Amino acid sequence: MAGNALLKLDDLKMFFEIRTAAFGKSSRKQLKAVNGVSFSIEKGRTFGLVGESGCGKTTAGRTILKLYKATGGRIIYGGADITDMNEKDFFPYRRKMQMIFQDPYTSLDPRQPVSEIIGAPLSLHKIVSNAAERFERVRELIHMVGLKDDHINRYPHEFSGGQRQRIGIARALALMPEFIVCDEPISALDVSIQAQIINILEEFQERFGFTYLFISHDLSVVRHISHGVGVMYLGNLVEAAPVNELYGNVKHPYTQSLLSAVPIADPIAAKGRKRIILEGDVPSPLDPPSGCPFRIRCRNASGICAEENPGLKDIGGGHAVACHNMLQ
Amino acid sequence: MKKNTGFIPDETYLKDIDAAALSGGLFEPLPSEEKQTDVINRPSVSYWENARAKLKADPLAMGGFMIIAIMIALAVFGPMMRPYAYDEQNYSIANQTPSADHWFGTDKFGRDLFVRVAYGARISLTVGMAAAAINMAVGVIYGGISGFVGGRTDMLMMRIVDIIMAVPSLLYIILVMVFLGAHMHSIIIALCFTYWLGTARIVRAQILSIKSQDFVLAAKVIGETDSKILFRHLIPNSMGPIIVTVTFLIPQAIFYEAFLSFIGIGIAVPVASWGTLANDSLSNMNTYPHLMLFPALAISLTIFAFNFIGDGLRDALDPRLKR
Amino acid sequence: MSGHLLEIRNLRTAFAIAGGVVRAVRGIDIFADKGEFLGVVGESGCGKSVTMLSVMRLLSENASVKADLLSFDGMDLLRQSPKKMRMLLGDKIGMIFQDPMTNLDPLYTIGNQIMEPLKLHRKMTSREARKRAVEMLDLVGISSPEQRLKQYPHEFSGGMRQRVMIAIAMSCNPKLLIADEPTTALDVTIQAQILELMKDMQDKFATATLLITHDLGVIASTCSRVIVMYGGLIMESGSTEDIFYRPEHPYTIGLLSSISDVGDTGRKKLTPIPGSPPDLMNPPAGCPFTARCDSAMRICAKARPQMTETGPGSGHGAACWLSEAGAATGKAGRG
Amino acid sequence: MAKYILKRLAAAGISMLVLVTATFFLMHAVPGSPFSPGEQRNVPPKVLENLRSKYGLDLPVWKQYLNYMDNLFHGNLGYSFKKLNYTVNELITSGFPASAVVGALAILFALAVGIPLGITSALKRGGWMDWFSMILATVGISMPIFIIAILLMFVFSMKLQILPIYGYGTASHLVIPVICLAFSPIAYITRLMRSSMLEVLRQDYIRSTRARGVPELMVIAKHGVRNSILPVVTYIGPLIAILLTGSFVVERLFMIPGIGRYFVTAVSERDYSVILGITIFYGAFIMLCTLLVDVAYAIIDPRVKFTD
Repeated sequence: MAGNALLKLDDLKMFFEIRTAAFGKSSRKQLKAVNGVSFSIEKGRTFGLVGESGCGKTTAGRTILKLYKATGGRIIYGGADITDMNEKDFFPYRRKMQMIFQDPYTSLDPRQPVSEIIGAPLSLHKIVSNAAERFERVRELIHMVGLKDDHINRYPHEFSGGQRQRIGIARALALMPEFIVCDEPISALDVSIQAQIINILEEFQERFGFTYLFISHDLSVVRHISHGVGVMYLGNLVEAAPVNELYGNVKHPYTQSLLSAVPIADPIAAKGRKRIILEGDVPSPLDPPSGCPFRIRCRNASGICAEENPGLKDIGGGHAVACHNMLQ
Repeated sequence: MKKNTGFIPDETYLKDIDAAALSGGLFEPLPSEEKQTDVINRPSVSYWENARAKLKADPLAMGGFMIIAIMIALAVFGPMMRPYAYDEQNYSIANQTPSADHWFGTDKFGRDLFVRVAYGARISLTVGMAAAAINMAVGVIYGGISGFVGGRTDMLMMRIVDIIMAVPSLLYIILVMVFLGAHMHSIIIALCFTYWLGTARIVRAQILSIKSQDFVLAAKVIGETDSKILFRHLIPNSMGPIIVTVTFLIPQAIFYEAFLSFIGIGIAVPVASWGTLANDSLSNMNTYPHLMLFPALAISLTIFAFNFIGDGLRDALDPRLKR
Repeated sequence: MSGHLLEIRNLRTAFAIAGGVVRAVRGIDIFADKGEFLGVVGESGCGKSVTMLSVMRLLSENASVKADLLSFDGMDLLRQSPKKMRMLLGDKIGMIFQDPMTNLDPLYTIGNQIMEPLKLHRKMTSREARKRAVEMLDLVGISSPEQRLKQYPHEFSGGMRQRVMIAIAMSCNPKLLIADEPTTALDVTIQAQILELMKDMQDKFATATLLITHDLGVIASTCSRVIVMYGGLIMESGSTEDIFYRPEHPYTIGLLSSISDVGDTGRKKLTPIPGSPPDLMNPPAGCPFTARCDSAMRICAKARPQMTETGPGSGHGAACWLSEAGAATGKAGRG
Repeated sequence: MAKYILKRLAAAGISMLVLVTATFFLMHAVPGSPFSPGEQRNVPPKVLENLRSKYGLDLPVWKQYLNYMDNLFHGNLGYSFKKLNYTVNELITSGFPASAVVGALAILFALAVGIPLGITSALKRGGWMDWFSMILATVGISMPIFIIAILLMFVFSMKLQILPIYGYGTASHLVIPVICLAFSPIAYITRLMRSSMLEVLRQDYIRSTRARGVPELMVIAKHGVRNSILPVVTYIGPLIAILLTGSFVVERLFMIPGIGRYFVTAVSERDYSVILGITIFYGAFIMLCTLLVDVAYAIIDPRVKFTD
């Protein structure tokens, strides 16, 4: 996975201070949303980050875009360390690094028409010099995502979920970035609409050479769209590999059970398949287990698992696993 | 399902087309121009246009606006319409019932009640609007800073609000009135002491909830600065609830003025306020109920009207827009 | 009346809302047999949940429900008094809903809520009901059930609450279990647990299960028969194999080719269905899928096709003018 | 639990300190001290001087403040400046019973009327009951209490003459004051209960409960009412403050020998020590009530847990 990495995370940590809002006593706790995550993404590639809710994948995406201030570790973008850059120095990077959000209903300002939502980044980064140019560019952009001229002056609430998500994509596209964090861009949409969005994303990658960090809980979609995949559990990256290696040669017991739990739309294959059903729930990230975060639900857990966090180790072929007793 | 049968007519549709029609090219492919998808037929409306339309369609709110317009007219032109001054005493015409000369009758000093009620409207509306305006300004700035800055500043600022709010605001108002004496401006100042607390809390809650929405993150991602986010996103989105809150502040202020004047620590005689007029009428209410009627009607109608406007605005400015 | 456990004929449900009428269900026929696992699949707003709520009379007052026949277990539901209808619910018909976080009353203990239908339908004493409640919690895999009975919903995780919901629904041993998107709000690993539990319950109690979902993957791994809905109508129905391997309706075909499969390798291009679903406030006159259909014909925009079986007694049918036209021209050709 | 209450008491202590300090200095900053020659023209200056030294008014303000705080900690609110033989404590103890009886009856009456009215109007939404209670609620919110009081007095005491005009002592004396005091709280509670009930009826667990075949009456009574009453419980705190406002009018108008009447008299007579004392008493009393209400809420709602 080395080579010309556009983005490189080195032991990224993002902890939140939580004041538990219990009646009476307020106690401070650290929520280790992202607890030492390292991976890199090559230019023009898609890295899929999967995991269940609360595993820290969204936080990781937001920390990369400096929406949160990283607690520790380094974020290297295009060779430059952007971790501690102030907002002013980071401004040129804003143009290169964009984001597509999960919820098409809250990610567009309800008081602004489409022309303003898509036009704002154009003016802000001085991509257009006057109003006419700006209008022309907005029109081009909404055509690119399959909307019509008639939609330019409408407000977000007049659109369906799929259409709104396309507006969100057009906003990210406006700056012609190099890198886009796609934070669960399809999970709020209906199945028939999901494919529309996936296709748009893929088409733009081919046309403009975009690099994606694709965050999702849907392992099928991630397999479809990604070149490399990382699996997160309780703030830790437990397994990372090129896509076919990960799906074809699973090493971590969590990835294995996650994969076997995905429902597949093929009745015969579904019946023939052996499912590994995990016991219990994900522990609270406020109170994670000692050692390996997965050990409580792991069938292979042994004494050492409670003592130390295995940490991600390269096992060759770009495949890295964090497990003391990895699968054979 | 008997209950609702007939209430909604059934949909009518063609299930079969008769065989003769089959030859008419019905099984030709449908050209893509005739496929209507992704088309929005409804006219485009912004939030504010939508709110205005909803408000116009609300008869109670419109009625409220009319009453307020009448009250404002009464306050501005009322005293000029009659040839009497509000404090002009004339014992020969004391305690008259309404007549052509004295539309609302006269009080025990022979002062014209219509003129006095009109003067009362001046005081009440001034107090209401001034107190609401000042408190909105203070509340929006305080709450806005607290919510926007967040962190320790927010905690400290809200602690202060909690401490003041733990005591009923009436106590503070009365204390300030005792300190400043019975004047109109002291009522406004007294109200300003504690009145903005509620507004500040609402504004803060609004800002916090909007701040957590994804479109604010999206604005950060494209590189908008904090002040730009505040003016382009946070303020426009929290305007609705702020307007509603302020609308409800006006009748409350009018109530407090009347209340303080009624218990004798608001506006001092001979200046006429609706509260003092009501208080004056008490002594011979049994014989001259009209002295009570007009000021009472004026206060109640005004507060009513503002409440109706507030309710209408709340519905019209509901952020949950219909899709 | 009919040999089916549940039979619905020509069900139409409409809602009066500000600004018009939403026709959520526009004339559908569904049946379910004893002990079968039936899936109803469709996207949001297709009318799949409204269908079941209509039959159970659980809709709000602005709904109008009409049908030619509604029967359950030999009873004509159209003629039942509200009281009789109520006595069926929770006893012979159990229901589970989508969001386990909001479907339990936060102010009462889990025990209280499990015992409620038992006391009501089975006339059990508190002691009997508690015993049964403990059994049920144990059955759905909740450890130390005696203590858990005394806890409140907020002390349970999402997956655990959905288990509790299943325990409540199954406590009176119903003949039909209706599960409305029971796993949509849950994580994949928890979803697998719940589906496993539902299959387990069906084996144990021989309950007919009607699973409403938008997820074809969930259908494939659980159901034996599937109904595909779109725009308030049934597009296609048949055995799970028929639907997944021999789909007839362009909508079903489109749906299947727009999903990516975890078993697929590499980037094969997905084929999305263009456009958006119809607005049921103003539903199209003909087939609701016309505007998004590649093979749409002029007639599709004008008249609604009827459900046509692929072969006599095949149990697999589609409501599409292509199928009807095929049948018609086929006949014409032969004649 | 104990820790929570202690914490709340500490917070209340801070609020009280602010109130006492603000009130004290405000009252001492008012031009013209109570025993200055300007105020008491017919009393010889020598006597005034004696009085001032008796009440400690000749000391510097900060010393007076410390003395006052010292007394306050011993539960002593000092002497009235106008009713010279009374202590503020005596005034409060003599006024409290009447105020408490009228106030408590008003709260009970408001809850007893407002809750059922809110429930029925939510259940029969759009029906005539809903219409009626919404009009009542708007009237109750819009009509100032003194107007309601005068109206009721005019109709029932003067015209119909079935109830006494004013006074305190028998049950019939209480009818109009209690109705007056409860009027606007009824309006608030009705509105609150209605909207909260409508909100609860939309919740998933209500549909779930119906889907279990639970009879509608039980759905409403067991699940609906208990959930929707929670906001009403939180309203009881502010309600007490609203009653305070009302009590000033009602006690004055109907000659009820309560604290409110003493307070209004003290305000108009500028009896600073009484104003100060009663303000402190009100503040402490209301904060105590709010605390009790919050504790009660936590007992009703299992989601709220005390951590200690």
